[in-house]
Amino acid sequence: MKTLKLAAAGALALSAAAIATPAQADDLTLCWAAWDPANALVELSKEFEASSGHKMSFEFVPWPNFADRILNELNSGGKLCDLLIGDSQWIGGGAENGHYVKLNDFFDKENISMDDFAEATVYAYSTWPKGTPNYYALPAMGDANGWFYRKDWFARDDIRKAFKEKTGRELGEPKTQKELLEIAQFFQGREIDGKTVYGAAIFTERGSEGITMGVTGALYPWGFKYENTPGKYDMEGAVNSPEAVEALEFYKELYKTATPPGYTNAYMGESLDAFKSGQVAMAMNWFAFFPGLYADPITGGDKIDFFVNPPQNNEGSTLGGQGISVIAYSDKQEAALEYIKWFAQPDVQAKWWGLGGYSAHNSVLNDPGFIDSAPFAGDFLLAMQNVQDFWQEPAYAELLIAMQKRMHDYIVADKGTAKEALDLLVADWTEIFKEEGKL
Amino acid sequence: MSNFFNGLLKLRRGPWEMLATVLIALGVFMLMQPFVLWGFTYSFITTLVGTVMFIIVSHFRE
Amino acid sequence: MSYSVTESSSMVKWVAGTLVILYAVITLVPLAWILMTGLKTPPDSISYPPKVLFEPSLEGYVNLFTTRTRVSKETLAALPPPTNFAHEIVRNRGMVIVGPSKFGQRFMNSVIIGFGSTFLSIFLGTLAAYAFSRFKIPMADDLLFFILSTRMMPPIAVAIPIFLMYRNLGLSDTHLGMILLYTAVNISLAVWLLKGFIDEIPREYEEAALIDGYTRFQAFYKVVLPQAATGIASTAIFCLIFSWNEYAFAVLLTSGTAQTAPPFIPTIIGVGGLDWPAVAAGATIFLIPVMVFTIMLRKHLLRGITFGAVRK
Amino acid sequence: MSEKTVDRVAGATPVLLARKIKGLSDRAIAWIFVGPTIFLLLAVNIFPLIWTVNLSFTNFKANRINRVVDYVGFSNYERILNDPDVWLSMQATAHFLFWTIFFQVLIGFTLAWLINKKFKGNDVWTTIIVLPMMLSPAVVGNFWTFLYQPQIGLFNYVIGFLSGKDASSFEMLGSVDLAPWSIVIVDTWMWTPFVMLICLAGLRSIPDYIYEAAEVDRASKLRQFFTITIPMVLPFLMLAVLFRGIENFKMFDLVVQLTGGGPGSTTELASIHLKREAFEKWRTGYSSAIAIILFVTVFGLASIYVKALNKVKER
Repeated sequence: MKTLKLAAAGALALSAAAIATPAQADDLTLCWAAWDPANALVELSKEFEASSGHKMSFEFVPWPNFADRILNELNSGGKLCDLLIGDSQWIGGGAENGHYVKLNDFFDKENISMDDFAEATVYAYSTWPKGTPNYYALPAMGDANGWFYRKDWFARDDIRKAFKEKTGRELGEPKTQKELLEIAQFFQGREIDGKTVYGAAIFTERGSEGITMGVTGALYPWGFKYENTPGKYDMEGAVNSPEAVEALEFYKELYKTATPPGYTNAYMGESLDAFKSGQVAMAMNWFAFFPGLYADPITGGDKIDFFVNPPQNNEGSTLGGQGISVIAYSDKQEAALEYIKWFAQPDVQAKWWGLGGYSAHNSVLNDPGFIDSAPFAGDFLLAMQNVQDFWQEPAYAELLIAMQKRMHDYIVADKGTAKEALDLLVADWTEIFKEEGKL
Repeated sequence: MSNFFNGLLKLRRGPWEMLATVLIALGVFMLMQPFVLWGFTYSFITTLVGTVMFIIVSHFRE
Repeated sequence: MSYSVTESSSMVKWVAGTLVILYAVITLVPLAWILMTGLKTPPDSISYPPKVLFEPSLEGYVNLFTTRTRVSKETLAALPPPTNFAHEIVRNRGMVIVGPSKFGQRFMNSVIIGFGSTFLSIFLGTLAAYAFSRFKIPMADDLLFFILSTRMMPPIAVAIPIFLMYRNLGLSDTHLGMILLYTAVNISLAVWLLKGFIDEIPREYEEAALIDGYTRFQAFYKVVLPQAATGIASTAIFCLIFSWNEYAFAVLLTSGTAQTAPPFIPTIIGVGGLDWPAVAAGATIFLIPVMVFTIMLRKHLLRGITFGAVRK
Repeated sequence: MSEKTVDRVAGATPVLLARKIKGLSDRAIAWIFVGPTIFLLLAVNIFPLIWTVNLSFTNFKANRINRVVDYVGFSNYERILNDPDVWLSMQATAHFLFWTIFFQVLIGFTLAWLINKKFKGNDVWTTIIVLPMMLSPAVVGNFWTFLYQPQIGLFNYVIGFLSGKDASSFEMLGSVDLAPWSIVIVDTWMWTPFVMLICLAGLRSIPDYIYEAAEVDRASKLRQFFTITIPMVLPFLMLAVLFRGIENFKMFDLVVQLTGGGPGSTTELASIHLKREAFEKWRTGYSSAIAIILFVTVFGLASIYVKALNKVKER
């Protein structure tokens, strides 16, 4: 009898212990895209594993499939990810459909202030509805689309001379989009060291978001706006403005006259490949890749330099980057929040930047040594001052697919004119917002 | 040919199945032809009628 | 000397043989290229003109099974000497192995889901086929057509409600969910094929057994099953190949835990862009079992692809 | 039947089971055997299908669980059947269907006819030719994108070598004119063996005596080919064409891996369009209606297919 009681008490105590100990070791899964910064995060997270006792697992999905697979996972209520570093545009859907845990109370409790993070990143990665103090993510990775070029080629006397003869200008980092085109066209088909090289590697990918991210790099500097009045969804005359048409025609010309052959479906990977294999003089890509590019043994070091997306009518860069969110379907939210708390610490953020991640923490960005800490650090700060993002609406996926189709149809598949493409886009978007009940 | 109509009248399987098959084929053609949008619009109903007809008439006597 | 009008002259045979062999060789080139690319180094794999002769390397296979990270020259120099060839290959690229890749897990998923669904479809399919073959079932033809028609459904069309259903039942991204789904798709083939095989077993055997006092069940598993063993085996291989190769459901209904290899292999990435030797290595490992099965099945191939309608 | 044997057998089976089984009529056994299969198909195929029909009349979106769902009648169908984008995807499907079937029948039949000359070792080569069709379309399709690379791909190199053009002067997957053909080439490579096998079965089903009789009548070889070979193989060919038609009408994996529907929307086949609507735009109601349209079409073709199957079976 006594033993039975004892056993019962023991069982009770055991179950109580299981419930009452929040500090039990969990196995957390963090989902992100498979790219250089993700590897840096694995490295960084080892410290968290050591200090908290939780074990970190990672699910990194290649970029072309990232949105497809993770959004599918979220929409099916899956429990694969406890933490997600989700793309900036997903925040609307993540918040409204209840995929992400709202973090306000947690931030208040743990004294994490959003004022400690760069304003543009908080706006873009954390808030929904846009600009309100409702936070669904912590800025994890600041990013924008920028450019890099072959500094060694730009410095060669024979090339400089030929450029001067052709254009009457000195060869250097382009100050406007049109200069960029001119330089790209100059390099297109040129023989350098017995190899034919091409102008620029740009984004033309059809399947996910590639061509949209590329073409907005031209649209924003021309003054493209999504709406005439912010929040009104009145796109007629904004999306298809004469400036937008000009920018689109510009991007098509860049694609047709200054990219390597077979460059019909290229995104980050292809751009990196083209540059690293010495095929192109310039390339666009996300700042996230710049540490890796700079470290490249063949085309990195003193052979490479970086510049921010050149202005035309005004400054403007396409926003990349992500915030880190806790998934509402996870059973291990407590542990996941612990991770975010740890990640938000200034010294962890400093290490994050050191390992090749782009911290959005003011203590890192405002550090006097920041600009000199990497050859692209200054450009990064500059870019982040004038970033714009695509729609972050819950219907973002539909909006994006429509844009992908219209842009690829016009730029790569030669269908219709720039004006027609943008008109069709306005029609597509209007229909989507009507379905959403926002128009 | 008169055999065909005779078969139709007497609810025999052969000719009716033939008719349903033709309807389905026509519907599929209308669905995918590049000539008139009108054909595309009415393709589904044609295929549907053909398919339903096929299911029914396959129970007729030989 | 006997003369036959259907026997061709040796000249005709020679020409026909040459043409067929020529086609076979051309058709094999892409497959051979997969095999070869798996054994190239990444720079060799993307060289122009394409390299036919090259120094074989296991880098693709090493990359397939590991995740690696780039480290600085100093760190690399400070490391102890590599313990095996894999470490050596990776270090020569200025990287170190940090762990296994997801490929092993995805491959195991393919095995689990493939064999699980095959077993289930054969089990259910044999029972149903036996019943259709031996008993009078009302509207048997309609039922058989219904069973076959489920096989014809476009997977994407079915995937929408299944996605919703699985979400509600908590079956998304689970092995059980995928096994049930593949079983449902395979069972039509299993029933049709097995019915054909069982039809060929003379009824007299069972009738004799029944007279001997066997029950129906006993007659079924002691007499019919052994006779149908070859048919069941080849049907099983057909079911396995289908689940093995299936892509649409896998890509739409799974994301991590239960994802099979076909959606995974095309996403193996290297330093930038696709790591072609690793992709080819994965493809090789994945395709070879099916090639072996195809050769084993060659006598039943036609039967399998026509739902048992064409025997020869 | 002597009572002894029954007892003996009953003794050999567990008592409860034996009692149950003895009491079962053949009819009951039949239903027990067929039941699980029918149940599984009802649960995983028919129930979802009915659900799809229901969804196709709504404006439901699977990624917006909190939103109110309205019944919208036939308006999804109306929109689809008047949407030029859907129509274009159907035309892309038609192009793919027509040319794949054309080449596969042409090459497949020729191969079967050659193999039927029964040269030495023909069965070994037949097995080798069959290999591509048994492999995973997604994995193989993905690898073909490598072969089609303009600068490094084997396909471009070989074509460039044979035609004397620069290998990087054309882009199979990237150019609007060539992309529809690039998917036709891969599908033909993969599935010609299928048509070949079925044609071969057809050719082998022709009894020798028919040719012998024709020989007696002094019919020429050419005449024999058109009056005996072709008509006798035709039912088999029909079977192959219908089956390839159904399969390619719902083609997804191979083409998704090859072109992903691009460039622009030139190779966006019906299934790919459906996948975009359903799993990228998450318009569940609207895409359910597309699914039903595709399903009815396939179902109609399948009915004809089964009829053809039975006809061939009778041979």
